[in-house]
Amino acid sequence: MSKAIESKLLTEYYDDPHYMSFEGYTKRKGYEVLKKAFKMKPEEIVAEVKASGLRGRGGAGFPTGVKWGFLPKNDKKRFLLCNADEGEPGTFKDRMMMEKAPHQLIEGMIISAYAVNAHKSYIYIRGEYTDCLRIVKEAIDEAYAKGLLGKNILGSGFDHDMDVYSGAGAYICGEETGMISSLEGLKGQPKLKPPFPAIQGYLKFPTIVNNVETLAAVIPIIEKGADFYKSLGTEKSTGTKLFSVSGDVVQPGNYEVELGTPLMDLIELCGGLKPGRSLKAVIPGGSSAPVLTADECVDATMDYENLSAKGSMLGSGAVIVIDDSHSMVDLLTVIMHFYHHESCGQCTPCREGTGWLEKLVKGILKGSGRVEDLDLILRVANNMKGRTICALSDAAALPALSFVEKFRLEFEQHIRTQSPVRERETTSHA
Amino acid sequence: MSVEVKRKDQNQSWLLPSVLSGMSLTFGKMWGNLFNRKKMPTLNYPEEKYEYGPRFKGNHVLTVKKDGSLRCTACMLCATNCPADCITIIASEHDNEEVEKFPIHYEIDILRCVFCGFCEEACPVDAIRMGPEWQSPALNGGSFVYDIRHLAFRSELRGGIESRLDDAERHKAGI
Amino acid sequence: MLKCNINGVDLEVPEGTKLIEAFLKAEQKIAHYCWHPGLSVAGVCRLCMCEIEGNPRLQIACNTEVQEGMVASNQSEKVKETVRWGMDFHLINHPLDCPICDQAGECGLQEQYMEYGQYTPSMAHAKVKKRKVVSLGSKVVLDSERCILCSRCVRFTDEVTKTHELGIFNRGDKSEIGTFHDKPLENKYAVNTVDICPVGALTSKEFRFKQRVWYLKDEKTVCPGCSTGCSVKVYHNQEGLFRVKPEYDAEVNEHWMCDEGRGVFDWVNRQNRQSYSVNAENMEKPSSSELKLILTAQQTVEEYESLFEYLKSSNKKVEVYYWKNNPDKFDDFDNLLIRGDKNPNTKGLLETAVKHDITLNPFSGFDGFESFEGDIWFILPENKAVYPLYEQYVEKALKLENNLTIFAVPKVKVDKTKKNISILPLKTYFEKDGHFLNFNGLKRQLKPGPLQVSSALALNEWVSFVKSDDFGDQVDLLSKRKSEGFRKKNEMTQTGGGL
Amino acid sequence: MAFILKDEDKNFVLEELKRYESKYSAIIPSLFRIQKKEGWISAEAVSVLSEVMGLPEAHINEVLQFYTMFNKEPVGKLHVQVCTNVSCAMNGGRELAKKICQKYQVKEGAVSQDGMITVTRVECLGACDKAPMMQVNDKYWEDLTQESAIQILEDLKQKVVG
Repeated sequence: MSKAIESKLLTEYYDDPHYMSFEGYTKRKGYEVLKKAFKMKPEEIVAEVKASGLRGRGGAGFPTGVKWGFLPKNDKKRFLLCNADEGEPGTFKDRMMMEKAPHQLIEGMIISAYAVNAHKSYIYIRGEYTDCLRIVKEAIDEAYAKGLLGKNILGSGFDHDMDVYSGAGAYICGEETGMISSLEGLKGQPKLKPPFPAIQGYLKFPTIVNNVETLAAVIPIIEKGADFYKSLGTEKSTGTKLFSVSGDVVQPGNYEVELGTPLMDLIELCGGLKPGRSLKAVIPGGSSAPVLTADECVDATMDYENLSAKGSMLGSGAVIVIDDSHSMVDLLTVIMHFYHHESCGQCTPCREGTGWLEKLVKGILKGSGRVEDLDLILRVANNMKGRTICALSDAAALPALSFVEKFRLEFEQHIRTQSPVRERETTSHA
Repeated sequence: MSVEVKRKDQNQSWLLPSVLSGMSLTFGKMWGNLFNRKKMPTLNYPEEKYEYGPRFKGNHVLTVKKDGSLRCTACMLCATNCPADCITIIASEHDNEEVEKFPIHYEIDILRCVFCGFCEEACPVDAIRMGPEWQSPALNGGSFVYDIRHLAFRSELRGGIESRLDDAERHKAGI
Repeated sequence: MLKCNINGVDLEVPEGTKLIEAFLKAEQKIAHYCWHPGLSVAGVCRLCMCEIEGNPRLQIACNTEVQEGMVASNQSEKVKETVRWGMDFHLINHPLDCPICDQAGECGLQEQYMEYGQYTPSMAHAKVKKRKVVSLGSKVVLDSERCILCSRCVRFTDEVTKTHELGIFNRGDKSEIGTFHDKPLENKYAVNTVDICPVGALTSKEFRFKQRVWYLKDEKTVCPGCSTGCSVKVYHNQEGLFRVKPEYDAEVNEHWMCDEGRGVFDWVNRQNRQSYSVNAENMEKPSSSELKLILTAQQTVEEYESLFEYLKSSNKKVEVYYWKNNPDKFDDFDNLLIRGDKNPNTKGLLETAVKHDITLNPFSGFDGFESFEGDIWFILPENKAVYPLYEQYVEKALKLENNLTIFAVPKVKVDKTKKNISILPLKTYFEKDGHFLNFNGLKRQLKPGPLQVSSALALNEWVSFVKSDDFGDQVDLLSKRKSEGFRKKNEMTQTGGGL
Repeated sequence: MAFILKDEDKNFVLEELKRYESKYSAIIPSLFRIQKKEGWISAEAVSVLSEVMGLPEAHINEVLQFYTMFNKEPVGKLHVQVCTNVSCAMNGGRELAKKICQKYQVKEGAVSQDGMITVTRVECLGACDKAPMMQVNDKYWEDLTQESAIQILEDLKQKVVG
């Protein structure tokens, strides 16, 4: 097994503490790519991004160039929104990117805005990230002062305004239409699709919503060309990706590696498991991604295709490593509590189902569960999946399904030891 | 179709033996009852009253909660279900929001009642039961219409019926 | 027009039709709560699931527009299973207090559970507790536990009345409908939220606990509350009338009606009615050749026709006075439904008068009547509440020495020794045949419902009596007509069930 | 206690109303501003805000109730939010929350008797690599142990008192 190395495309200069300032950023070739982009036609940039195979880094993995192509082909007002409402448990890459390189994000956004011909953009940052809010706001002011935002940027004739907007604590605002609702000053409840945001989004204007990392990744694509970007990663999952590794590893943190890197190598890169522990499971893409058992981890590679073939997903790239010291029942309770707490309450299956799942799992944890409850969890989760406006009910259902299916023995064991009386009752019925 | 006619035999044409055997039974019982009153199957009604089994379905009883308020929620299912149309309820808003609705007026016209027990069965909160009482004499027509005062607060009733039911106790007992 | 196929039924629908409308048009059953034809699409109850050919995922029919050649169905086992679970999700936190709930009998949950229920409940955990019996204002009561958060009421106050009193607060399964504490639900259309509430979460304070809905029959009629003339349903039984609800009418009121109009049942009930005639024989006596007639625009066109015909043919010197409610606010309009003209048939009266060449003099009291010796006919409005000067004028009229005939729906208290006054009970809009013309001339037909006051007649019937020779006998007969007995019949057992 | 919106805050709200394409977008920033000044957002504040902004109260209340970062009840001077989501839970976030509650004798979500501390459990704050962590008012404190967390809180308390 070859040891993975970090391929720092976005995070190359993150060690430089001055990189976050305008001077530090321009010293490291900052805003050079923007000048190059302005010499290209917007359509060429879209074509380049499309050709690079860049996929959304926020969670869904939708090809960015294709998304941009959905915009109506006219000159009507449109918006670019940057989704920095990073709420997926286990994810902390956007926070680092904004804190360490706000100008990188701004540059990426100007290029993208130029490509989709949007004259106004918002960066929606989750409210808890007060530092990010301050840093990005200052960086935007700086950019305005240097003529990188506002009217006629760098003499290109392109006008662009940028603003930050603070969320206020709702996981669901990380969903693109939920974020649009929140930005419109409503509750952050996702909107019905169709119409899709690219047709009718923010205030019914065509809107493109992209993740921080996606927008930043546009820079190397324009700088080095789509072919170079494609040369990284696998055939269908191109480029590099930041993985937020947390949990039971020696050095948790953000690691930028090529897509397609074996999962075990990534864990190795983080210093491996804590001494004396063995791997039990890995959640490869944030808490909403189905869990992988230790056996499945062996040949898992971190790209969209391999993980979806394993029934999981790459998601936001939050790798939560779980060793044998943790109870899966306990962890599922934490996850179910999270989704119950964060369900926006709009669609019935999610509103009621998340609460129900939490009650069931909590019951098992507390010792009032029964073996039948495991089947009930599966049935409830299966009937929440794909039945709602947004993917939150899927996000709640998938971990429940995967935990119970893959660690059923452990769950049954837990029920037996915690509630032996009930267990006898149920078996006697059978 | 043919009918077979049985001829009377000799013994049957004698009446006296049968008369005598009947008389002996009658007088046997008479003496038996006179000297052994305890075994007598009849009662000296109305001084003595017969107590029926707990399943007897006589006059209605409205059950009450522990605090003395009616269990009835005035859902009118009994009135709806009543084939004799003898129940009249007027509902009202209760101050306690947990109770929400209660009857301010509940009448049963006992003369219309056919004692089918559908009201008891329809009741979702066990508020009406058919009790052990079976006599319903009265002096005028109006007295046959039983109101809440007559139907509820019947703790003196015997015969296996409970007229005071508490939810907490019932839950504990697994009902 | 687009061709589509719904559950095997071919039909054509106009462009922009939602799939759920196509389902309903094809008379196919489809479960739904949040969708309402008069409101925007929320798509939150997730029950109107259907399969569309070429789409692997189940789609909600309320947010899908019909496309040319679309083939949709909700008959497959997959859809049915989904809908069953959808129902279950609605019910896991719903209290089963149907016996207390006023909506029982016309509840969306009850109805749809029969069709799509799971019947074996698997929820064994404690339900979420929420607020009960919350007063949202002077007209509506909320029970949060019963609420299924379909958001119809919120959308109603946002989109139709634009008063924005209601909101859904909190999130997840703690979400609750509510008002902001110092701004209750007080608008002129508030009770519509009760109508559109598919469950018993919102109930009307006025109707609450008065009757169980299965004791009521409904009758389609026209609201006589103002010149808009909304189509309504009046709910009644042998005990009288209990409530009014709007009926869909695309040309007039669509799905809504005002709260004022919901009070129009009250004066029909017999306790508020003039239920017998007084000195009816006066009508028979040879009377003066002069006649002054005071009327309002609350009668039907048919009544005006026969009245005016009679006046024309009677060779009397007739003067007709037209009494308007609040003449200064007569042309008000709130841009939704409520009009200042509180008479259902102003247009009808004016048109009939023109047709019969009758001059309508404005009526403003009995000031010019002192010197007048002839007969007076005074047709009182049935909806007296909208005539601010009603009491005053009636009082004045009763003091007149003329031969006075009052046609009245409301009770008129009269000194029986006064032989010059006769009072004839009139039928209300609910009891008579005929039609109204609303403010823009739309004809709306009334259907005669059960008679509440047996001796009441419509104006045209009285007129035909007056014309006939044996008026006295007729009135005698009429007064002997017994009021129909009204013992509460048990509709359910009588019809053999059928919830 | 009547709520009064100071002129500077009012100007801020009016500025925010102009800043975004939709008036409604100004609700969240305005609520944040009030929370910063008052510590929490009362019903009176919503009424006042509704009047200033010309938006329905019910709508502002909807937004207020939806987002968890708005305090609908008064909180202590130090609002300690301990992350108890997966990564933190695996590293003792829940025990940390319990420990802090114990130490300051305060129930979760309530204000301690001296008005100093409110402890709430929150969902992922995006610092999973440095779990367990807590956010005290606006500031993140990462890589905690039970002892270090208490030490930090003691120091902060001293600072507030001083």
